[in-house]
Amino acid sequence: MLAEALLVARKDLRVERRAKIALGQVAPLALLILMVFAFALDANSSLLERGAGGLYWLAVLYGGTLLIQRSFDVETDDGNMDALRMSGIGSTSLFLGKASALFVQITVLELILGPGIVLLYNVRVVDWVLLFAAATAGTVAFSVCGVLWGVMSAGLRVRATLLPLLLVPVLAPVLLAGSRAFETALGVRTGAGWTWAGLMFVIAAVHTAVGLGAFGFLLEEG
Amino acid sequence: MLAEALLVARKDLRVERRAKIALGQVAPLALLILMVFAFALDANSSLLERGAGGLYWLAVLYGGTLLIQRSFDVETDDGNMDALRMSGIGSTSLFLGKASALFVQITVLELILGPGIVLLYNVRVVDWVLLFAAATAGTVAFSVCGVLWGVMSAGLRVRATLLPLLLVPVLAPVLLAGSRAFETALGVRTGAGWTWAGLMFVIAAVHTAVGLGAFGFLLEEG
Amino acid sequence: MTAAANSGAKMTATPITRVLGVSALAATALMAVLGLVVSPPDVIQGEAVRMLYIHVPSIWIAYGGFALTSISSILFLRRSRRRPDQGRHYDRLAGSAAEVGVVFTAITLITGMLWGKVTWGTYWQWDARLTTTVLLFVTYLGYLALRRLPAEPTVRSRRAAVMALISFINVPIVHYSVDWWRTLHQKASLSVGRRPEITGEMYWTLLYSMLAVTILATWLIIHRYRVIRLEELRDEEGLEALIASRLNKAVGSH
Amino acid sequence: MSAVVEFERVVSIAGSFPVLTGLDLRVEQGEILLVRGENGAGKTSLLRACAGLISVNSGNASVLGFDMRADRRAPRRYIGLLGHENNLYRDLRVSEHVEFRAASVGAKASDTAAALEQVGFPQQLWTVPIISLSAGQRRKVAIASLLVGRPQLWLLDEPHAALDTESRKNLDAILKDASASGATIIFVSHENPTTKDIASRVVTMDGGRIMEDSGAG
Amino acid sequence: MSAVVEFERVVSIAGSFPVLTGLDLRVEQGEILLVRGENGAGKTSLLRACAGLISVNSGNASVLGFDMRADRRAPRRYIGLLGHENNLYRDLRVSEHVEFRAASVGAKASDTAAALEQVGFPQQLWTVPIISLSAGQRRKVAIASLLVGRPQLWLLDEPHAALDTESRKNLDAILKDASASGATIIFVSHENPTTKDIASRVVTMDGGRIMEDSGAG
Ligand code: HEM
Ligand SMILES: Nc1ncnc2c1ncn2[C@@H]1O[C@H](COP(=O)(O)OP(=O)(O)OP(=O)(O)O)[C@@H](O)[C@H]1O
Ligand SMILES: Nc1ncnc2c1ncn2[C@@H]1O[C@H](COP(=O)(O)OP(=O)(O)OP(=O)(O)O)[C@@H](O)[C@H]1O
Ligand SMILES: [Mg+2]
Ligand SMILES: [Mg+2]
Repeated sequence: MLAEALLVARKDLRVERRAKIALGQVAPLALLILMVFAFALDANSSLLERGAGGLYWLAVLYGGTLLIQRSFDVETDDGNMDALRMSGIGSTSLFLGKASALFVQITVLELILGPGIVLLYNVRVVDWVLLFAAATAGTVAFSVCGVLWGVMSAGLRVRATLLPLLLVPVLAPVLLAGSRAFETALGVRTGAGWTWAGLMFVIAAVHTAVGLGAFGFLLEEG
Repeated sequence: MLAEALLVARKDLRVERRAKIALGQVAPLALLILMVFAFALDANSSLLERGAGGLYWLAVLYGGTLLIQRSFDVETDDGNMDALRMSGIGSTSLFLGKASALFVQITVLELILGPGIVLLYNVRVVDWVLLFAAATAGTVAFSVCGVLWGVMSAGLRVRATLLPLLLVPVLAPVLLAGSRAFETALGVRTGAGWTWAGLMFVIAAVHTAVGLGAFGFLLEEG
Repeated sequence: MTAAANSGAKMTATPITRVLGVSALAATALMAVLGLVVSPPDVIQGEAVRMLYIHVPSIWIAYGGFALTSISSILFLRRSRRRPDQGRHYDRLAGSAAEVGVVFTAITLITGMLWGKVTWGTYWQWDARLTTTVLLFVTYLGYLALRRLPAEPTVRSRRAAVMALISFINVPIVHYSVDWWRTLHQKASLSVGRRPEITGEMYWTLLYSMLAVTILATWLIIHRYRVIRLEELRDEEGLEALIASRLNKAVGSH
Repeated sequence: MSAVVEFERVVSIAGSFPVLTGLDLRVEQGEILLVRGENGAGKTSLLRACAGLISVNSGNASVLGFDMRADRRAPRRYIGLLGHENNLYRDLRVSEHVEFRAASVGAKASDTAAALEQVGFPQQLWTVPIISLSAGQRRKVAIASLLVGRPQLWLLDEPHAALDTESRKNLDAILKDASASGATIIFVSHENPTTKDIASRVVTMDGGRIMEDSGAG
Repeated sequence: MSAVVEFERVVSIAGSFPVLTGLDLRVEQGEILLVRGENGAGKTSLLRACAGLISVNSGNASVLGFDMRADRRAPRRYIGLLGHENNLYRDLRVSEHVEFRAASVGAKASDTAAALEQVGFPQQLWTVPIISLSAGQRRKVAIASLLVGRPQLWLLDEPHAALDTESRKNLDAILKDASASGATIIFVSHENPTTKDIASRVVTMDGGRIMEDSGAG
């Protein structure tokens, strides 16, 4: 099962590498988003500094949604979903495989966004452990939910808009918790950072459980 | 020429209606985006109120990109772009037609976002004329740039990520100007609102001119 | 086929639902009288408290609707596991209950916002109760969007059922949000343990509104169910005709 | 129950349209069954029902001994399906793609080369991204992707489409081979005179069921 | 310069691959030219070069009297192209789609019904969304979408693929008709015995150029 999951993850990452996505496009896009926020929120005010934690997660949400979209565009293209259904790969492996590939890609995205935020918005990290814990939990939650809702909207028309519509309400609490945790980690708010990070872990765990249970079921057609 | 443009616009809007897009999906999505911003920026701080103008344009940018994406997904699907190239429809009509269809859709999006911002972010409009002028100029700029860069990325792989990558830098100035103009219109900033709105009109005009000139050229492949 | 069509035409209004409809109307009217005239203004909130009699029952009905959606979804999933053509009535029920739930959530949101304008001075506060309520609202809007997409009915129903189950998590969160987070939103004025400001009339009016809205919602759900069913029946009648015409044509040509 | 495919009065509904309207079919091991019929007759739907990709709404259906109404996913890994589409990851290179398909059905990655050679796919194109292949070349990659899995039941929807004359002959030989070593083949084709030769039996569909059957070959 | 297509030593490069390698071809008005050749020979590329969809890197090319190196868009509206893909808007209904295509080449919307009837598309499916059609039915919609434009030059890439026996005959009749009323037809097919009949001339491609030519019919 793990071998199969690895197979799927490797395939996904290879497709992305060939298409030169993560580094070539999503990374510059992420930086762009940071700049756009600066434009929207009037760069010279203190808004940016105080909102940095939230803007980080907004940018991850945006970039992550694109990566998730892409991950399922590849599968629905040319009827590939059929081949996936017909292959011997178990649905658990498929779920874990696609989620891990997304995890890797979203991590790359965050590795670019993080320093970007620090440099562009002029913030200082005061609690590295909290920062990493929250980032990890958030990334897991994003990948897992991404696969779950990606397959939910796969093969349906108008996925370009349907996927965000379904995904964002589920990820909104992650974004909220992540923003508050980051604000604590960045020192612009005192207090319950770890509670928020803990909430993120709970959300990630719940969605993983739901995903493992329901993925095979959702994969089926008619 | 106008008849042809109308033909294209009608076709686009009909496809969207059949796929039940605009109201069923983009509208709730717009609402969601507003919520997500509130989450990210810690709702009870004054960030939201002061940033409302910018957040409006960020939301339009996001929703608009999805609509633009969709508008060209339809064209690249099943090699449709070839048929478009081969048809007798002049590239000017094609450009104007697709841009008008987008204009209508983005307007619908804004008509939902606008009251949403007013209610949720607790802002008051102090200059309606400026608001409408800026909104109109921005919508034109978004539709026009959308078609221009949509066709630029059409038929290329990984459009899901390429389109925003190309589009966002071009629209960033519109977003910047729109945010400042709206801040004036919403009374959180005094001053150069009309200058910014004027800039938006200039940008819209420039891109329309470029689009009319270059669209036929960009439509071509190999 | 005409018989089916006739019974179909009747089906949105059987005697029982007509009675239900009339009583919903009467109950709502009485509720208005009780709420607007009989019950006294609140000591603190004044006349605005009358909003309470729609605001609170609506959300409870919405909770009920979403619960019904979840239960029907579970039943649908169990039934359709072996036989994809079975359990369609559970799917229809899930859909109609969610629609009614969304409508009543919207009513709570609207009354809440009006009330907020009166008592807090703004339509909206980013308070945990309010925020979770609107999140609940959009989540179920997404659910309805998924249901409305043009797709294979079995695929769509199954995905919608899974989504309904996941979405229900939001309901307890909305309910307990006032306990979990410090909120602006009222909980003291009406919490079960102590209710100093609530008088007997207010209490009974609230209970009565509850009943009236329940009747109204039941009637709406039954109606929506039947409309959806009629839509499907229309398809199915077409289906029988199609099978027949497919075979006729096929046999005829050989 | 030795039949590979056993369908009795199978009804299958897509949307609100009956794509199969009470179809009876029994296919024994080793047969090469040609399914004919006009456009919209339900041929693709039949293949998809055999693969368990569309549900059977009434009637009895078993494939490779598995009851399709109980668990339609069970027989899938013994089945190779080639639809109208090629199911290719366009961004991958040819060999990468076939290797992935091989690994995902549990075959050895080393079978890739053998399969690509067998379908006559030119070696200099093995490292080319699939997106730059011609229509026929893609079809060959798709066939090779099936071949690596050594399926017991082949379901082929117009497998000859887009292939050149030589590749068609080659494909026919592959199918004959597979059938000789015990696999069962059901394929759809509109090209009557040419493709009838390799079929051991021909059925004609119309209106979602089988109207003519040449009988076991 | 009365030839409809006149290619001289045409070289065309896609990516870094020469898809046409010095191709010579002259097609006169009213001809029905069958282009054969193995997979990857460059047939699709030839058709796309005729339509002006890929650029000519060297050599001389003129189509319908227009110089393709000067303005390759000029002849397009007199050309009907049917590629491997069908170019259909899947969310539209059949009649809506054909009407749009008709309007977009300046034909009357009322020609829609005639075209759909001519290709033998069943009337009860006219209001069905294209996404629920079978492969062959889609192909027919694509052909009808061409037909409404009454092109002077038809470029057809395996037009028979996915069509059933009767529709093939029907298509052949349509092509004969069109050619009789002055249109020129270039089509690709791998089904030699059947399709050779309607061709007035057959050329064989290999490696991006024409290797055999049966001569003017
Ligand atoms: C848009 C704004 C509002 C929303 C979305 C909202 C939402 C809700 C919800 C979901 C409940 C039901 C809680 C439960 O029992 O699970 C509720 C109850 C209630 N709301 Fe609101 N509300 C809003 C504004 C207000 C305002 C402005 C007031 C009055 C100042 C108010 C007073 C109450 C009261 C008294 C209850 C009953 C509390 C209880 O018995 O637990 N609400 N509201
Ligand atoms: N979701 C759907 N809704 C309505 N009709 C459908 C749907 N799916 C398929 N059909 C109809 O079912 C019929 C059978 O389709 P199928 O694809 O099985 O035909 P086929 O025999 O493979 O045809 P072809 O030779 O053209 O490939 C077609 O008439 C098609 O229009
Ligand atoms: N962008 C590209 N990069 C590299 N090679 C390409 C590219 N486009 C096409 N080719 C190659 O050009 C050759 C000719 O392709 P073309 O599609 O014209 O062939 P064809 O004769 O239509 O084949 P088929 O019968 O399979 O449809 C193929 O070998 C293909 O691999
Ligand atoms: Mg078919
Ligand atoms: Mg070709």
